[in-house]
Amino acid sequence: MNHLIPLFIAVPLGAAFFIPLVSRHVKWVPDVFGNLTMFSLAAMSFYTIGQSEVYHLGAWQTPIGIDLRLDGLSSLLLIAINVIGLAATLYSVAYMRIFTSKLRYYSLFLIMVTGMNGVVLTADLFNLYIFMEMAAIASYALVGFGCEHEELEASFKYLVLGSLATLFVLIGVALLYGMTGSLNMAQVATSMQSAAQAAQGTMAKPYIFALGLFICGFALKSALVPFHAWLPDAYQSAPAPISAMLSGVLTKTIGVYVLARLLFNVFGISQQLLLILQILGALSMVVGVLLAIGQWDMKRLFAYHSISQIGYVVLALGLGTPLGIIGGLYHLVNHSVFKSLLFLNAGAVEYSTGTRDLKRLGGLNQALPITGKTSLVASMSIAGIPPFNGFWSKLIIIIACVQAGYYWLAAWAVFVSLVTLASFLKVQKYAFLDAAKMALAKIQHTPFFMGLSMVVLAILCVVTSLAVLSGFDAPVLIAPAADVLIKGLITL
Amino acid sequence: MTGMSLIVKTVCRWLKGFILLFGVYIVLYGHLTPGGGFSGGVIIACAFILIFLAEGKLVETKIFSKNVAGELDSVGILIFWAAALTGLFCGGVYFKNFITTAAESHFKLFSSGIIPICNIGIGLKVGASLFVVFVILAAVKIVVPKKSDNINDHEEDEK
Amino acid sequence: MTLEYIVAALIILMIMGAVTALETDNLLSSIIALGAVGFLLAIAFLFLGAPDIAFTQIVVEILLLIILIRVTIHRDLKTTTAHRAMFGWTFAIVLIAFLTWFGLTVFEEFPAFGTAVMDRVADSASVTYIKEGLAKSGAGNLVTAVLLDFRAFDTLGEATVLFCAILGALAILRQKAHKHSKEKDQEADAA
Amino acid sequence: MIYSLCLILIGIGLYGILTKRNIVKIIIGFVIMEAGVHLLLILIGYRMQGEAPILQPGMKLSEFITRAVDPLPQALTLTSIVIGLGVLALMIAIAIRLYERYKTFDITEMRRLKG
Repeated sequence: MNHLIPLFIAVPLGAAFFIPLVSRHVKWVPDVFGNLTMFSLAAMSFYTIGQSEVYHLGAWQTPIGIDLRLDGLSSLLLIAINVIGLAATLYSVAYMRIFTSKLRYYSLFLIMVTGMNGVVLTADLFNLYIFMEMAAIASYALVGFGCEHEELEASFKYLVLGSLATLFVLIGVALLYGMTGSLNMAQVATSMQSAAQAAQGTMAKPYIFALGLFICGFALKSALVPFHAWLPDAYQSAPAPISAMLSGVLTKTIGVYVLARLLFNVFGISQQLLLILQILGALSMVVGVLLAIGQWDMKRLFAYHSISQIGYVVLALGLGTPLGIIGGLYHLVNHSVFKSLLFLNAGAVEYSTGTRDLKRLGGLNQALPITGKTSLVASMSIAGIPPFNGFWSKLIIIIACVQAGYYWLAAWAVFVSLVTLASFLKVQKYAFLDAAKMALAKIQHTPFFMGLSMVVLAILCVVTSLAVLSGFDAPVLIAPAADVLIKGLITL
Repeated sequence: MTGMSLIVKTVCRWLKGFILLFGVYIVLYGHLTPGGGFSGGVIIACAFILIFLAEGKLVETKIFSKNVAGELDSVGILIFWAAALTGLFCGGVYFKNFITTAAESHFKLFSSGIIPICNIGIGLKVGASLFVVFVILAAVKIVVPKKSDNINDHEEDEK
Repeated sequence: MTLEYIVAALIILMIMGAVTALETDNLLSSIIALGAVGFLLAIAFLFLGAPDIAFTQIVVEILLLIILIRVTIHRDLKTTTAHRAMFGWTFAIVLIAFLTWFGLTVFEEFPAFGTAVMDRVADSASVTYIKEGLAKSGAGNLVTAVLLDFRAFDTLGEATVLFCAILGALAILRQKAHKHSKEKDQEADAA
Repeated sequence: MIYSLCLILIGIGLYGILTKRNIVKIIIGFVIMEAGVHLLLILIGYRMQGEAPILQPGMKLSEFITRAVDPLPQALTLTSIVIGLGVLALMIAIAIRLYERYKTFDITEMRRLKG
């Protein structure tokens, strides 16, 4: 057995429990421990490439105990989570100096990472619920970490809607257990399929109800459009590295990933489900981007763009074709890189100038060269300018739309992409290019660690664009991940 | 906060030992009778909360301060975590129950492998952490703070 | 058969308690009504052969009531019974009506009450737990055996969630969140 | 019938969460909804004339096997109760802090965030 798999959960948990115990007496522990843990996790995640295995916890056989399942899709998500997490912790070393209680910050951060790793690895429905709740609770507390009016209000809103989503999921899990007598994803999938065959292809109503609850719950978690109310507030109020984590990986892991896993691998995809995904995706794309245009707060603007970009991912997955799935997963990875970079940039701007209001900023290119250049890279990526990763994934999605015969969806995607470009031209113009509105002397320099993590992510923006050169034939990362979804139902 | 009347204090003085003992019994015999680490831990926390409510804040914080409770919280969960990890090293699989049980020792206190150890860890953790929750949520009176210097008792670290 | 009626009566009482808890003006009364719901739930658990859960439910309910009463007792007890904005209100009613209507039809196709998983699925995990739980884990209480041996991973997650929630509550309630106010920072820079 | 009553309990909790203005009432709504979900889980695990899944010394295993209720949903419920308690603790913490800031429990009066 591959003992690396449970370590993805055990290592960050141990660090999270250890940090509050020690760091009352030793002040440097949280920074060093947090970064070391995330670094080792990021290194470990690269060892999972190309492996696929089922790990039986406690050496119990499949229906008795809990299984962890590592396959291409989990491997892709693990790398995204832990690399972005490493960038966020590096950034926090400097950024979190403005807050007190660093030990609780790092402890909660590591528990959030644990929750996401667990969601990605588990093959058990109830275990999935627990890890989802773990990641979510840590993120509620982290959103409210600043304890000001806005933070608390956003945190409460997020907490209420998020807990509602998890309760929906729990009801769904209970119904599935009552019908199939198992919690293992593969067993549930098998017995659902045999039940459907016995009933000439129609699904029994409890399955449909559970499916509806799952879609509602995970759409709430991934903030697709009718369910997006919590997202802008939460992203705007959270500390910058947390906004980066939330937008970069959390909504994708406990929202989009789980939705894709359940729909493709457990329930089995059908035309109606694909249509639901397409509608949710198309709506999110356009509503998010239109709401983003009028915003003047940098983080809030980026938050609305997150809704729009997740719409791209869901739309691409909803096409159901192999090319669409590849495009969707590629865009998911790209988006987590450039969107977390954008949020880190916004945090750096706020750290240095004390404001995020675009009307009050200007001319930051001279004062903050690193932030200016990296944000240019990120803006070009998200707007889809050729050499960067965002262009390639959007291109693949549009080609997939055309290939599948949905011409108007392709046109829709191009339109949204143009509006995104306009919106990011606005950000660049007002924040970085215009004449300076504030005295240069008042602007603080970017600390080393913040600059470092932004440069790393900017380099990743370029590196991920090289994946397109392989033509997605090479059995690394994206092709095996897409295979998992294309193959459909999982078996024992 | 000076606490409640003499009658309440006397009754609590008598009761607290029994409640605590009951909680410990529930934790230790979790694998044989109803209950377990969690419910036993809550009972232990309730015993301390009872003292807290009856005697007032001053007495309580001397016996069992919030910092100590916070550390016990971490220690309890680390016991559970370590039991899981020991399974990886001794039994070869994460969460392996590496202490085997002979059939004749069933229904005894020291049976069923790592389950009592985990129960103790969870009991410790839950007892300590729920006490902390009570202290921070309920005992802190925030009666519209004017200068917010009357509520600094829920911040203990980071000067 | 009689048990079904007893449990149904308990649930109806719980529904009445729940409505009272939500619709009373006085917060203290509504919290007490909530306590009634919790204790009735514990009684229902006892009837349904779940003493472990009943036990935990009672203990948790006591703790929750103490905390809720202490939290609300000195604060605005009179509350507005008015609802939120019209849109949210109608949306909520439509959603709940749809969920309940669909949910009621769902249970027509659901296995009847009292036919457990073990009787329907021969190779389900529960069959193994009941047959070999004692031999495999050594614990007489099979719920504990499932919690701490067969599915101990869940329990580690659960303990972590509690740990995390308490850490979060401590973080939310800390007195001073920012090291310096922003104005001070800027003054220091200017100086 | 019994499942439907359980579902109505969940519906009442949902109604409280979605329509009430007072934060404490929202919290109460959560407790009620969780109670409904836990009851649903336990109901799913019940079997007729069932008894608790706890073996005592001197019990006949063959008889126990035919009568014990399903232990798995009970374990799930226990886990879920603890998680619910954690969420509630966090929720009450935020509620206290919000009260401290706004001097009210009414969420319609908390309007710093727009849009």
